[in-house]
Amino acid sequence: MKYFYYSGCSLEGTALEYDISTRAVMQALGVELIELDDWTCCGASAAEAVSELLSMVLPARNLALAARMDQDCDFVIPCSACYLNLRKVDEHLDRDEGLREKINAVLQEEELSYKGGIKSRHLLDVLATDIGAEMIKAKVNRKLSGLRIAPYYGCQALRPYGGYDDPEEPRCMEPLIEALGAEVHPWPMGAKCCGAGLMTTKKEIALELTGELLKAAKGADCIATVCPMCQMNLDSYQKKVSQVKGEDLRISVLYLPQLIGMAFGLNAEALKLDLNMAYTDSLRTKLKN
Amino acid sequence: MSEETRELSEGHAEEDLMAAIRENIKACMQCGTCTGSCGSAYAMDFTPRQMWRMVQLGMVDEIFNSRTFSLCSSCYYCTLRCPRGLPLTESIHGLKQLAVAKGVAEKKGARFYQTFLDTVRRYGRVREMELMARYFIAMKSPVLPLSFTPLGMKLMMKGKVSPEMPQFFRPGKLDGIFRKVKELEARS
Amino acid sequence: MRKKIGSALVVGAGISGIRSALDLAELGYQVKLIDRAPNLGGTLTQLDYQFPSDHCGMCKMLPLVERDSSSQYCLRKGLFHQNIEIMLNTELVEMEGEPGKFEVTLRQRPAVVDPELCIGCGECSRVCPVEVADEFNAGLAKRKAVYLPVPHNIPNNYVVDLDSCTMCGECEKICPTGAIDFRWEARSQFKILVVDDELIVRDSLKDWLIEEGFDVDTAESGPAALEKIAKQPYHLMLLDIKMPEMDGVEVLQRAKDMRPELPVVMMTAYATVETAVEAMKIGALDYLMKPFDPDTLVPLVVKLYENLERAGELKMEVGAVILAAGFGSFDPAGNGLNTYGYGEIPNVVTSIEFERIVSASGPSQGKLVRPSDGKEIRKIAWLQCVGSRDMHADADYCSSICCMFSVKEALLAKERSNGQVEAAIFYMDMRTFGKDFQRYRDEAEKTYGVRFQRSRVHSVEQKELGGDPRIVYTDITGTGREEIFDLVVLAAGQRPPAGSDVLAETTGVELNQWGFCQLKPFSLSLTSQDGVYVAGSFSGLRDISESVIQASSASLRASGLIHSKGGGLAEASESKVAFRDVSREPPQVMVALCTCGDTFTQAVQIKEVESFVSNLDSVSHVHRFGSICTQEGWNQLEQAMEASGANRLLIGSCMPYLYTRKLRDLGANIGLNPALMEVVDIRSSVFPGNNSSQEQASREIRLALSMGVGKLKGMDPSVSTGTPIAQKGLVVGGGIAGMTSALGIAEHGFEVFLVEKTEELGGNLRHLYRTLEGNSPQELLEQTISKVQRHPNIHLHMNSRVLHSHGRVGRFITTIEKEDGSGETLEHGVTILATGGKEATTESYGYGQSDIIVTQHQLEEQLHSGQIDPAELGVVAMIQCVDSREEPRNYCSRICCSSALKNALYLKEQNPEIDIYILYRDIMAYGFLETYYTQARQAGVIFIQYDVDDKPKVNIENGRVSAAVTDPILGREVVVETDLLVLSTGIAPEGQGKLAEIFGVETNQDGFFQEAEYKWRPVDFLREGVFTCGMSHSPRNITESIAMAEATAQRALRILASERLTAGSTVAEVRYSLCSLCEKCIEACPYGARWRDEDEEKIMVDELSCQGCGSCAAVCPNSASVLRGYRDQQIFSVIDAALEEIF
Amino acid sequence: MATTVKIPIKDQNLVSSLQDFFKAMLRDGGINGLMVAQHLPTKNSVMPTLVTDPDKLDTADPLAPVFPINAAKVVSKLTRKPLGGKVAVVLRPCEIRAFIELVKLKQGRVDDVVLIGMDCLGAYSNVQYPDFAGDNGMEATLRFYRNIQEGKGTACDGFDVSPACKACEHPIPENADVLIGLVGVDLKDHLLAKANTPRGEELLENLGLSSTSEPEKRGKEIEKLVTERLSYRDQMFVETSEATADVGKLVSYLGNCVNCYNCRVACPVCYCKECVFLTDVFDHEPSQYLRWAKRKGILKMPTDTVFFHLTRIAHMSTACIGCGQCSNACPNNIPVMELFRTMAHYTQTAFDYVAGRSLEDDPPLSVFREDEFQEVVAKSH
Repeated sequence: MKYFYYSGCSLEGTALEYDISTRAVMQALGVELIELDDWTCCGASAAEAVSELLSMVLPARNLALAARMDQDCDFVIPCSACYLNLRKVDEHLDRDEGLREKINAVLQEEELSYKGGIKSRHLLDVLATDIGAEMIKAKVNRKLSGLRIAPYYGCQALRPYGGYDDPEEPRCMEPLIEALGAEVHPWPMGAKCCGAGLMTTKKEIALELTGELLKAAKGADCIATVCPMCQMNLDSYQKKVSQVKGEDLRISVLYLPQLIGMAFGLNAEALKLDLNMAYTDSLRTKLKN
Repeated sequence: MSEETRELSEGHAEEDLMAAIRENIKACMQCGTCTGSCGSAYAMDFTPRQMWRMVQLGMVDEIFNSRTFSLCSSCYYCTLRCPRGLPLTESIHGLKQLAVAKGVAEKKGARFYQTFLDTVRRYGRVREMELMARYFIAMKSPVLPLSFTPLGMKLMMKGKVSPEMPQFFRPGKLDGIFRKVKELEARS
Repeated sequence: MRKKIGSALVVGAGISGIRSALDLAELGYQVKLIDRAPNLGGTLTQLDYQFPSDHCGMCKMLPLVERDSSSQYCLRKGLFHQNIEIMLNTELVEMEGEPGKFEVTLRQRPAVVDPELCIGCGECSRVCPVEVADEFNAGLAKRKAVYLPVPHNIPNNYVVDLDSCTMCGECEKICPTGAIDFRWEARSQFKILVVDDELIVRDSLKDWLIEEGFDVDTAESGPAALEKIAKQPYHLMLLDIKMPEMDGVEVLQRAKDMRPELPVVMMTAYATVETAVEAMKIGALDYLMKPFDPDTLVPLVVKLYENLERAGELKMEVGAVILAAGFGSFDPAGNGLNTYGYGEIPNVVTSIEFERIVSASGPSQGKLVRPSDGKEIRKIAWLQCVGSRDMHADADYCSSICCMFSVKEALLAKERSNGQVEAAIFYMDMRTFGKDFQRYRDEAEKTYGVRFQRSRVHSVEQKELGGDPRIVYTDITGTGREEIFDLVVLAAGQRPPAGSDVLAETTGVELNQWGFCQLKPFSLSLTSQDGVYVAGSFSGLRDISESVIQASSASLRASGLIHSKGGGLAEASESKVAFRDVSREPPQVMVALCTCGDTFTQAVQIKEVESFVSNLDSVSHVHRFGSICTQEGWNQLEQAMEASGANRLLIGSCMPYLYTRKLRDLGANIGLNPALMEVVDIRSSVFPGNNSSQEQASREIRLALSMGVGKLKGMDPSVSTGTPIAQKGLVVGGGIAGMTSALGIAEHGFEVFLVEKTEELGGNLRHLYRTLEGNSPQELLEQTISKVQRHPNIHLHMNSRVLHSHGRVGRFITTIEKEDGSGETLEHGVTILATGGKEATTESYGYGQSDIIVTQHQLEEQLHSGQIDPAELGVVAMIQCVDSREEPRNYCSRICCSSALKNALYLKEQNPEIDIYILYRDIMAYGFLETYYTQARQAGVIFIQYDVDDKPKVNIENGRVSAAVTDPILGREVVVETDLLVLSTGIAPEGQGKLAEIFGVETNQDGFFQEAEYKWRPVDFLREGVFTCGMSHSPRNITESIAMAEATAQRALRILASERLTAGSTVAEVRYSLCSLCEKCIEACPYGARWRDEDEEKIMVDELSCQGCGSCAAVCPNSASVLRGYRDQQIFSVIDAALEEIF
Repeated sequence: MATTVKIPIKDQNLVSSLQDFFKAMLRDGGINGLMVAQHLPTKNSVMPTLVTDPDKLDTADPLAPVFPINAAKVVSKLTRKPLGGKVAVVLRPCEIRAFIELVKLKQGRVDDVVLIGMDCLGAYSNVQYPDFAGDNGMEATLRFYRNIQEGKGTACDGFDVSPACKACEHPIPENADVLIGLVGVDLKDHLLAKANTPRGEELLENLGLSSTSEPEKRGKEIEKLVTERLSYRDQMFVETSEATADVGKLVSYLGNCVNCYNCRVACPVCYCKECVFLTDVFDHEPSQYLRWAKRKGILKMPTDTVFFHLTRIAHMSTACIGCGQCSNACPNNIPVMELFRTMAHYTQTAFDYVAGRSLEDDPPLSVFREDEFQEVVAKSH
């Protein structure tokens, strides 16, 4: 198995541990990740707020880079926003011939072109569908027994482009969590919104949404995430949210690959657990035992 | 903020964009599913359904006086659930674009987007710390950075952001692409 | 009665199929009625209550004349008609030939349980180890693999569901009558060739299959296998894919060349699944996945065997085919977007499941408790448009029936709980477009307190996991709300029936974009394939009333085809069987006891029973027969009866209902009226599990027999001769409905008088120029008029009106008057009233005060005449429901929304720059009309909903017209300055009252004709022989009027087709010497079959209208009114016989 | 407003004053005949008479406390078909109510009659009345009313009105065209005549009587009277229910029945031309009797006695107006009225029906309401 790997900007910065743990876990699973040296930002949510065409061109440029490499494989993308943007290109190309021409006219600036056809897949999709719980279970050598994990999917990993799971009631993370020897914290919030970029622009709303999530996660030892934006909203504002909600809502929030890595027996350094903002002592203790 | 990015957003023919949005949501039957699905609806002055109605009835001024579209977190629930299959989140983005173009977008949001894209244009990728710094400068607000200080400090302590600004590429990495986009959009 | 040749196939035995089959059978055609399911009745078997009566009433479809040819009990329990042969578990697999002469191939799934032998004791089900979800209870309960498909069927025999059966054989062992037969011995004739290169696979498969009784041969390679195949035929080949030398796919190809009919099943490992799928494309039947496990492999092979060998195939010739395949239901969990948590969240159910919850035959015996935890239900939400009007579910259509279905369910819940349940219906548009629907809805809201919440609910959540369902929704003002319910009912929309694509391919009919049967313009029954007609929801979901109409429309078309091909009604009369007149003989009863092999004699003291019976009064002969259910036994019985000279026959056996048809034949053979024969059940007393002692069983049997004798002894033996029929029809009204009716009758060779009051045919259709679907009404009109005018059987009476009519079904005498005052008297056997309706006029919204305020009708006229030029219009506003859907005209006119959509779309097409505003209450874009509503919005028409308590206000100033309306979404007033204001005033009745008086029929409170029964007899009047169609019955569009007209013609033909009509053997009569003329019986008669003859001073009974219900006999204090076959003396004898054994 | 007039009482003689009134009515009331009860020349019998000559009213006495038959039956005979004239009929409330039931059963028509009803204080039984009346019936009538006016009630000289009358809660003929009022009226001075219908007004308008209004105390006295009767009635219901509580008790309650069918003949609402019990339906085979006897070894003869009464209850209890003629007619003193009234009370209550109240009320069994008696017609399959 091999994939083009698009880490995206966040994974070079605030979500470094997501990047490193993803690579570590993929390596452990024998999955080859093909890097694109010249990749650029997908436009995040900013491009679409400014220019429709730009919001297509920025991700298309990366697809074009991959297309140039002439390898028969899909993209795997850990960041949900990047995933959405890359995938959007193909979804639109199929429907809109005019757009295809425009995009290519712009890409021509860099002597690139993209005709479509490279599948952009979310890391979660690849883990759940291609690799699967069986294969993961086979690599587990340090079961996360007694751990109760709340699977958090967020929005853009599921919507509007899903296909690999129910966009309202996603379940695909559950067999993976169980494969690690952990227990699934049943909650109805897996697909709810964390507030995303509103944390920057409309903080009070984002805090409200995050608060609801953290409240529902009570009883779990840890929330598993698959998106740097979700991770940041969930782990970095816990103090503030606790103040707003008037209760202690602190809880560990880890990237799913970090949890998988732990069960694979990878050490904390390999998974950059030290970079996590919310990796509570109680979880640490629990894991030690 | 660079002039180039600003021009980029002004390159649109505003009416075309508004017409496109109206076209998008023409088939709306006012069922209210979007509003019911929206996590931010409670904080909006007009609900999404009301806003689509206003689009239908051409109440442009009221739309851009409202803060409704700026509260969208792009969770795509409304798009997913709209029984008519209308591209609602996309249409919200359209309204955001229009607001930026009209210069009526709430300062905070619009500036953020433009700053962000400016970074992308220059460096190809985004470094959050640099972005923040540029954003605060663009907002010309001495107070705003303070509300992010705790996070910044935390991040810095974790070594996730460094005060230095490593250069991935030469500055002006995506100038060509941005220029071309602007050119094409002006034409349409 | 005339004997007709010709036969038809009806596919699907739901309401529509049964209606079509009965229609054709009543005309004398032989009908084959098939259904894929193991039971009759389709969806209706699951529904106990129909709105608006909240009762069932299905039996009202049964024949009203010539009743003896059909069963007369509950139709949900079963159906018998002498001209209908029912085949269940059967599918149409092939159709060849041409209209009028199709050769069809029917495949019946194997019946493991012989229905002739099954006595319904249930032992098999008791021992069956398999438990699966019960479809009848919509999965809310469990059933076994051998089970009763519908608990209330008669006869009710068990069936084996081979898909879940493990073939353990326990049921076969326990069955007391040997009705269950897996026919193991036949397996030895079934040769299986196992081809695999691995010895271990070959050997183990061989062992397993031989153990199951099959004949197994093996081959170790492809070439070896081919050699064997060349030598001798096999019934099945199990073929490995991966073999050296020659792989399975190649073997398959070659084998198929040699023996194309050989069924092949591929055996594959995981890696080669794709190859296996490929193999299926080139002719493999199926594939099996390695590694094998005997527990899964063996049943698979057995199932294949059952389907291959035991499925009976029947080829037959039919003149026409009616597809009544019904509908499927949207699976809320099935499309990957399970927003309602169906199947995930407990207590989220579908409408059908709810129907089972409230059903007395359902899992909770009708108690209003939750299936998940038995908790009492106190608060219910109905969510409308689940899988309808939803692009995500690929459904840009409305499912038409769910609105009323939910209202009905809400009322049922209210009733079941004495009003304690809180019922809320969440909807977008409440589509109350049918006759009386609006009042039903209003009553639900005002009288019973059902809450109507205009809001589309996007999803159902749980309060906590496993908790009560929670609904988050936005009310009309935009306020977000949250409510917890005990139960959420999803009004799941329609889908095409399962297998519809295959059926369409087999029969060559086209499907529409959503997979429903595509109809021809202006018809509800013509498909793209001549000779194949559609009835019921296969062409889009319909309520019962419309399905019944459509089914009759289909049967008229089918009959018309068969008739035109020379089958039909023109054949010579067949003399009716003359029964021996035994009225002067004393009753002599022959009692025939079936001993069911030996089982019966072992269980009771048969001698003692015999001697008891022979001592009964009037019993002349007693005979024992081994098994009269066999042909041989029956022949013996027939001979014995003939030899005995007895004039009554009592059979003691099992399953009395099985004998209806046999008794008729017996009667014909020996010339004895079958009414003088009776079958009583003497078998259930000795069923296994009944645990009754021999003495007790004997007593019960004596009781049954002596009651039977008692009844027979008092039976009136006189034979009815029938009433002569005037074989002509009268149609009043020359609009499209009247003309269609007249043509329907005329084309079957009968004369029709068509009376039209104006000088022109065509009625309202003359002023319609377009339909929403883009068809041309004028073309239709021209063609129809030309056919009517040219038809030799149609006698036109233009400028004429009906003055007077008397007489009754079979013979009416009607006087008509021409414009010049001259009169004419017409004699006819049936009457069809099709006088139409008219656009209502109004004084609302400034109508009449400005030239630019027009009705929809005027708009269409003026667009046609050029008086209105779309190019000159800037803004157009339309107001719907003008004076409608509120008292006094509290009904929906059904066509106004489509008219508005039609005219709006036309205006937009002519001039896209026009701003069009449609102010509406609920858009009645039912069925596939929804897509035009979508189109109108896409075209930019703006729809603004208004409330009846806050109607739009029209302002006229200086020739300018504006309409102000509160937009409920923005909560503020929107003022539309308009160049044209169009009012949808709806349809009003036109002169029905006078005609109703003349023909002795009823009108409803709105002045439209009142049908006998909205759902089951939608085109009949209570008065037999008078029918109604078109807008004189209720507002409806052209196509719907035509279908209804066809249905009336069908109903009329049923009467006209015979020279004489015979009443049933069970009819009421009056003993005049006792009658005090109190007329209670007239009031009591539900069929209007009685009247007082003032000249004779007698109460008269119309034998053809009388349905033998006995209400008159019950209400008559001194038995002056009696029911033939149920005289007091008879009943006394029966009671005496019963008491004799009990006390 | 209804016309109310005074019928003056001369010489303190109620009976002769009424006779004058009837004579005037027959002369000037626009009617062709008058049906009223009269003392017949035969000793002590009071029977309805159809009078066309005003001079033949000298023994008319509708107030006599006796009614040997319920006159509804004869009014029905008069009105089954067009009569060829208009007749006023003077009836007791129970007779009017019976007649209304018969009209509903198409056994009579109201077109040709004017119903004149009298406040009814009850009647003695057919057996007792001759003893009470002695030689002078009309004098006896005056005695009866004097007794009442003196506050001594209806019991007089050791006789009292029948149980049916004591239990009758309908003493006032509210549904008559013309009502002749006694209760709460100053009988020393006048009687009340009130026209309730146009037809009644027509009758009264030419008689030159002075108009008046109902005295205030009339309402109260009626209420008092009805209350007394209701309490008697309800006590009767309790006792009868107890006495017939099971099959055994019922059999002994009716034990003396000899199948004479007098009760049926006397019953005004039993309208069948021929009773089913006289038809071939009950013409049992002789051998049947033996079989019945065999069942328990003993068979009471005649058979079908209880069955007869039950059948009559089934047929007629919804129409029973409680006149008590059945008991009056019974030769063996079976309390038939008590049984019928009790059963009728239950059936009529069940259907929310009051027999004889109004022509507007449809008889219960001619109306089918889908929602009634759910406990009986429960929707199960």
